[in-house]
Amino acid sequence: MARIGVFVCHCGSNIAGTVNIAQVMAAAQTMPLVTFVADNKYSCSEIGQTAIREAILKQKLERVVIAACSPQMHEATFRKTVAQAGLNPYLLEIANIREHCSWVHSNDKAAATKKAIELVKMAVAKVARHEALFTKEIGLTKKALVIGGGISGIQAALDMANAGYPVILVEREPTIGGRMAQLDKTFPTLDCSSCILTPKMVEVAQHPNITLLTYAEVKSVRGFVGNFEVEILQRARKVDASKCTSCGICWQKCPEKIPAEFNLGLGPRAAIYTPFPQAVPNIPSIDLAHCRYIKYQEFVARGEEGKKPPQCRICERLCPPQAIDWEQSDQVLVEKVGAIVVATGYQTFDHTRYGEFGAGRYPDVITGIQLERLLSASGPTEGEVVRPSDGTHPKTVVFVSCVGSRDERMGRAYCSNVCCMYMAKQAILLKEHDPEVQSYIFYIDIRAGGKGYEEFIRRAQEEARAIYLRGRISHIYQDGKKLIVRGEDSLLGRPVEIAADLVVLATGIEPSAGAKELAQSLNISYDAHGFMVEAHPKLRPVESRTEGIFLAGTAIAPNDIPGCVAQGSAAAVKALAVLSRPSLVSDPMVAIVDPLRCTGCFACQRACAFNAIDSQVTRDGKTIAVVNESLCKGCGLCVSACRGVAMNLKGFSQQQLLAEVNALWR
Amino acid sequence: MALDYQPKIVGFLCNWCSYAGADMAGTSRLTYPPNIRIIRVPCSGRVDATLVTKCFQQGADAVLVAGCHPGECHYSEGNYHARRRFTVLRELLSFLGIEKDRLRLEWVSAAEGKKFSQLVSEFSAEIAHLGPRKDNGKAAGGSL
Amino acid sequence: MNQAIRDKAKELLASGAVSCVIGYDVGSDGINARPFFAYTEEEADGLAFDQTCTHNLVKYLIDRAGKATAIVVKPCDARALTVLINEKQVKREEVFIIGAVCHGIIESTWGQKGSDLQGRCQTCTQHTPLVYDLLVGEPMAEPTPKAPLDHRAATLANMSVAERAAFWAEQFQRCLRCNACRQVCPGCYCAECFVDQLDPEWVGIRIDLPEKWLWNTIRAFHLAGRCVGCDECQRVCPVNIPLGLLNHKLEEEVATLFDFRPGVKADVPAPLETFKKDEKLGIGE
Amino acid sequence: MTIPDVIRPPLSRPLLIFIEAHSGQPVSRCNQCGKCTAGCPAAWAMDLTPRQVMRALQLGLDNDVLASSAIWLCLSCQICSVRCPLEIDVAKVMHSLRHRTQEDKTHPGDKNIARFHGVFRGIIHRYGRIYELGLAGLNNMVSRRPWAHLKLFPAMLRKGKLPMRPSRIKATAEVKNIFQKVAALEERFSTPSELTKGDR
Amino acid sequence: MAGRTYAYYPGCALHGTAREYDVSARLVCQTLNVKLQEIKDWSCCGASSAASLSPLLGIALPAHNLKLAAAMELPITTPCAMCSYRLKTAAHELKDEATARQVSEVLGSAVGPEVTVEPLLQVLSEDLSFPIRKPLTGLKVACYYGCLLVRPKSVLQFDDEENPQTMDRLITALGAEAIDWGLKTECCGAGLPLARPDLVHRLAYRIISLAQRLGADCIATACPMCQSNLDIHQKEIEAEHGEKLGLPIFYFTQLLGLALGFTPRELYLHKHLTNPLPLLRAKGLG
Repeated sequence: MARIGVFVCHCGSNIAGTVNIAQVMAAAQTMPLVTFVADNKYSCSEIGQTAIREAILKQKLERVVIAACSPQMHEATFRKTVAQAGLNPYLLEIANIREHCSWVHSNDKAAATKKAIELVKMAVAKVARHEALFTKEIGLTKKALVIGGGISGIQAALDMANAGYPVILVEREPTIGGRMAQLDKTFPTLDCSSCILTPKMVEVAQHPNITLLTYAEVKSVRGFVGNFEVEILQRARKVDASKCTSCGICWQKCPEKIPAEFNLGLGPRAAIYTPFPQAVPNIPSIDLAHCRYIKYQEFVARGEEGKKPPQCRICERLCPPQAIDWEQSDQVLVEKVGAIVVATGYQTFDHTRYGEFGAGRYPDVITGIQLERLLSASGPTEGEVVRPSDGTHPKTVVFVSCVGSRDERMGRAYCSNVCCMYMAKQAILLKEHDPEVQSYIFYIDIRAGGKGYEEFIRRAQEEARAIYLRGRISHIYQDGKKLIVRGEDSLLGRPVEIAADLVVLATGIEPSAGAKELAQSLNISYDAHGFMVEAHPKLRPVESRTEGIFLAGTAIAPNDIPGCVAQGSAAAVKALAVLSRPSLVSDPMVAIVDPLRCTGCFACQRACAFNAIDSQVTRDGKTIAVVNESLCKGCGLCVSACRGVAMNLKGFSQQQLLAEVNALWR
Repeated sequence: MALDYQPKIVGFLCNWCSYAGADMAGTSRLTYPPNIRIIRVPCSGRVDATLVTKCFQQGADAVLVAGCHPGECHYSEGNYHARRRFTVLRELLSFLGIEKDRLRLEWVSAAEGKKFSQLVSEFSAEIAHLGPRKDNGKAAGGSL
Repeated sequence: MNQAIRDKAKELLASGAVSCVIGYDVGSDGINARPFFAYTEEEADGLAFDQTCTHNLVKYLIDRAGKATAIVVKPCDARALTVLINEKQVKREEVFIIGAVCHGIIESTWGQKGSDLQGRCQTCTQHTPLVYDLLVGEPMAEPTPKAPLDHRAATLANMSVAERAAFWAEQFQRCLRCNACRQVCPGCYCAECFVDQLDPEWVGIRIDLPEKWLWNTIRAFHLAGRCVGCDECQRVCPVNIPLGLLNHKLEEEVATLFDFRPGVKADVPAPLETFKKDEKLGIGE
Repeated sequence: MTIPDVIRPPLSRPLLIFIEAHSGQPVSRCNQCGKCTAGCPAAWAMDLTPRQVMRALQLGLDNDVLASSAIWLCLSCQICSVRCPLEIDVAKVMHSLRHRTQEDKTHPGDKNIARFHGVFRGIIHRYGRIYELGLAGLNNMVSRRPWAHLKLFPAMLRKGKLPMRPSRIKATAEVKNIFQKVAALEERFSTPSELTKGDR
Repeated sequence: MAGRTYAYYPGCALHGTAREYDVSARLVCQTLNVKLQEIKDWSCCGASSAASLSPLLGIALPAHNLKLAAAMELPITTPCAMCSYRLKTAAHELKDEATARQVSEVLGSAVGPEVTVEPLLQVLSEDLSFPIRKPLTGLKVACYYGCLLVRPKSVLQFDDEENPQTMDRLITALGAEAIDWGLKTECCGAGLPLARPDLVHRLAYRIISLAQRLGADCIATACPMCQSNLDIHQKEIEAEHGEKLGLPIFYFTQLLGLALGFTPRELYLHKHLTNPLPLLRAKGLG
């Protein structure tokens, strides 16, 4: 019979402050098969681990229960500990008496102690049914996929490519660059955004290790760490990239003009276009929804009566290298990669949901990003800040913070992190553009926690003479040419009204459209807002809970450029740690078939989402199920589908779970 | 019903969402009644109907199965299977004389520590209110 | 009808298309039918079909895997056969199905022929088999569905939880753990039934109520979405536990929740082997 | 006028607890963003702005709150409630505070407005409907400003906007009965506000 | 709308300061075949005063009238925004069991929350194909809703809280132009002109002057308090601000009546303190 050792952790006072350790130890002594009980001040400390190792050797322990914090915290640590003492690492069970006990029952010590004893009892009963499990080595594809070509994705791709690994960078838009490409300057240094971004974009395009797929989307992901299979939809540009010389004649001559998304509708673009002059790649795309020839084709295809729309095809006729290719169609590419970095970025909150700010019907109420485009020398006004309504220069500008942030009514309880800083930046830039501008910044709290940030706010206040008013805006309405902005100066406790020429809404950050759907196909978790969830908010901030998939940038949470770049590099390092291994170790906690019990009904196969159940014919001619261990992810769905318990899950076997249930009543 | 009646609830929590959600409740020091005993499983879909029925046979006052929200299962589909399985099992148990409310399937994400603690508090109160099992605790009469 | 069965059986045996025809002959009391295996043309003359053919024979096919067999099935048996085919216990191509139009089975005892139809047959809506290679008898129009005859179903539904618990305690208390219900059930073909397993030991060996309760509960659950309602389990129960009540309850739930009737369609997964993403089941919402 | 003392927040905050329970509104959640006050049409006339009322409640300055004109100047226009980013129904809090002053009687309320409401209620009690000329006259008398609004009266009378006689209803007894029963119910429960969750 | 019958609850003001609202409402309803059956012996809804002093009284008074209407088995309509607000709020509060129990104790019998209450503006906007005889061409109208018609949407379920459109659409259908402006649902001071005229004057001034600056010829209202605050007090406001306003304040029913061909006198337009007749004459509508 197995000799079981039980180690009860005090975790300082985290556990011992609530749970009576002595009572737990005394109870453990009486549990079946337990031959040794000890306590530890901190089991996870080196001293604690050494004590466990020594006890295993001295007491000839064959199985170990550690009653401590959640297995999510230290199961991996303690598996190593017992392995160092010569035990199979899977002959360990953790009783979670901290997160599930002492921390949640601090108000009732007796009940907490009683519960801790039962949790240990369950763990002892379970560990008695543990079996030694052994890992296997599997191969991997030494190539990475980066989803999203904003600054985070660019950084991750460059870091991995520079480390010598091939990278596929997939971007949904026709160009990489992301949101950063839309910004004029960056805080707190006031570097020109495109001046620091463009060289990186070009480096991506020219890097021999990077395959850049723009105007493309990840459709599905299958497989597991080291061996992902990705389907990528490459949308048709209708322009042959191998012929195009980016001369620009097509987009200059295209007669169809529509509001440019890149400029948030503040200027026009053609139906064949590159989003901005420094786009990478600088190959234009034909916007199918607006191209006249495409509309003509659709009209003809519908076989409608009436006057046919013009055929146009001006771009095709004028293109010197004849790069327009109407036959080009969407293509699905299949790629194998070993690691994935998700950097899908953000979009800004739709401020038209605020009726009290005019719901979008006042032209001179604009968003922060729109002001960036007005400030930018490459923007629609070539850097001249003018009112969209009448083209005049605004003198009184009001900034409204927290539009779609810290607002539970809008379902956005969180702070968007960057708005305080970009409002200060824009106030400074406005003053630089026109010394007569007076900025008023309505804020709730000024959040300026970064390096040099607080100083930057002072610069806005002192140099740019921005007036900061503490209070949220309640109402904006048009009074002739002026916009009346009603707020409270909550420091004086009096209502404030400002007649503004321009109102800038600091719209908050939310995950890009489609991020949730992508997360679903990647099988990674996301929160209620659609931000990706980290494996651990503090200790594993750029890993998803799915092995081999890493996260960077505003896909995780609102963040500023230095934060995104750091995360891009961090995610790259984490991915490189996978790619640089000679082989991967498989998780041994997978399903297993008992061939004597299997009747070959294949309920398991019908339930399995991973195609991990194959069939095999036994020597006596029976067809039964068999588990493909490299595809099995260990969910155990097949186990519950099997009425005859022919299917079992190593590590969470029917015997183990039943032992836990039974222990509760023994 | 005695005032000190303390129901015993078995909770099967999926490792990826709900178990982590329960951890989050702990990390956030959100207290809840000590009636629940948590069993870690990889997925709510792993929870066998026999295992749950066994809990009731042994005398559990209630069973909670918690997994990732629909669409967020770490294994894509396990929670959908759990949803069907426990819908049917609940009907069967109710037909056999165990109130439907005693078997709950809930979705708790890794971030929903608060939801978990509220859930356990509510569930414990609800079961305490329901009182001991009508079949005298041990399934269908225990020592009959 | 008998002649049609015999002729076909002989033809199949003679040609070597099958090596055995499973059907019924007249039992030793000269009244009630019993299962009959015809291996030769001569034996095929003993085949008969009448309103005493209560047995569901399809379970015999599992042991004849790999050997071509013909079988006589009633409409309910045919549905059970479809379940077995879906669950890969029987290969369709190995079976020649002689489907018999059934006017209901008569409640009778040994040596004595009764006059009333069995309960399940009184509310039956499937008198013609859904699957067959040869149909014997004249197909008939199906009646509109009727509520189950066993009034206890309705009574139970209206009872309080405590009353239901008491009712079933009284029923299960009688269980002898003889497993006859399992042996006769076409859906119970596990190599080692969970109740017999020692590792894991789901059900203890004590013959007391909790163990009987667990066995009967899980037996019913394992048949959810698979049971075709042939009621053979109830017929063979030596202590008259109304197992049909449990089975029908689940049959009804599966029909309302998932719009599913077991054994009606080939090549579809049982409802508990599949799911729909957006279904609302009133749980986990 | 007394010189304001330093704030010494009390350890118990009975009014906060009462108002949160009575109005069902999480006053403690308020993070003082000021949006309520920013949109409030009457904030400029208040001694404490709506935001400050919430703050004083949070700090336990119960007397300041109950004595403030804000709770009577609130027009119940609901702008604060529908725009509050934390979804606190501020107008409901104001209502609850008004009810509170009616119960503990130590704070009679804003002399003009509370009296006006009282006169208004009296007229309904008497006639079943509002008798505007009577309301105006009575209000002037009660508020000891007999000549208030006098300039308006001639024009309004000329336009027939102020009928000389009240529009009486037959079932005045029924209306009186409602008043009586409400009063009786309020008597029965020591704190009338617990009768209903408060008015929106 | 057309052909339907409503239990009509005019409210106290329509028997007093707002006679012209009652008269014009009845005239247009008759023309548009909306049948109004006045609730017999209706009593005051308590306005904000009853609710301010006693929450239970604030529900019981309107609930009494809901009961009267329920007996008629008709949906209620009322021109007055305050009355519709109080009636709808009471019906909403009656969904709460405890409240319903107390109210039924007060009233002697139960009142269900299921009585529907529709402000007259809603009733008359259901079908905008009016038989117009005199289009209000050239008239620029600022539609002013006030607070009680739209807030809170969770209870009233009527129109957008910030930028309602119901009256704008109705006014546009009459051939007039409805201006876009930002104070449609700003509060005018409600029932406080007697208690705090200073406050009401200031709020009313903001509203009237903005409408005028944005080019409105007049303001249309759907509430007797809004109308009287903006109209009756306009002279005093002018005096206080030393500024001539002279902006006529109509009930929307009066503008509808004009378009349907009624004369200003039939619509009691002479009852207004800010004389609208010069404007109507200037626009060829008088």
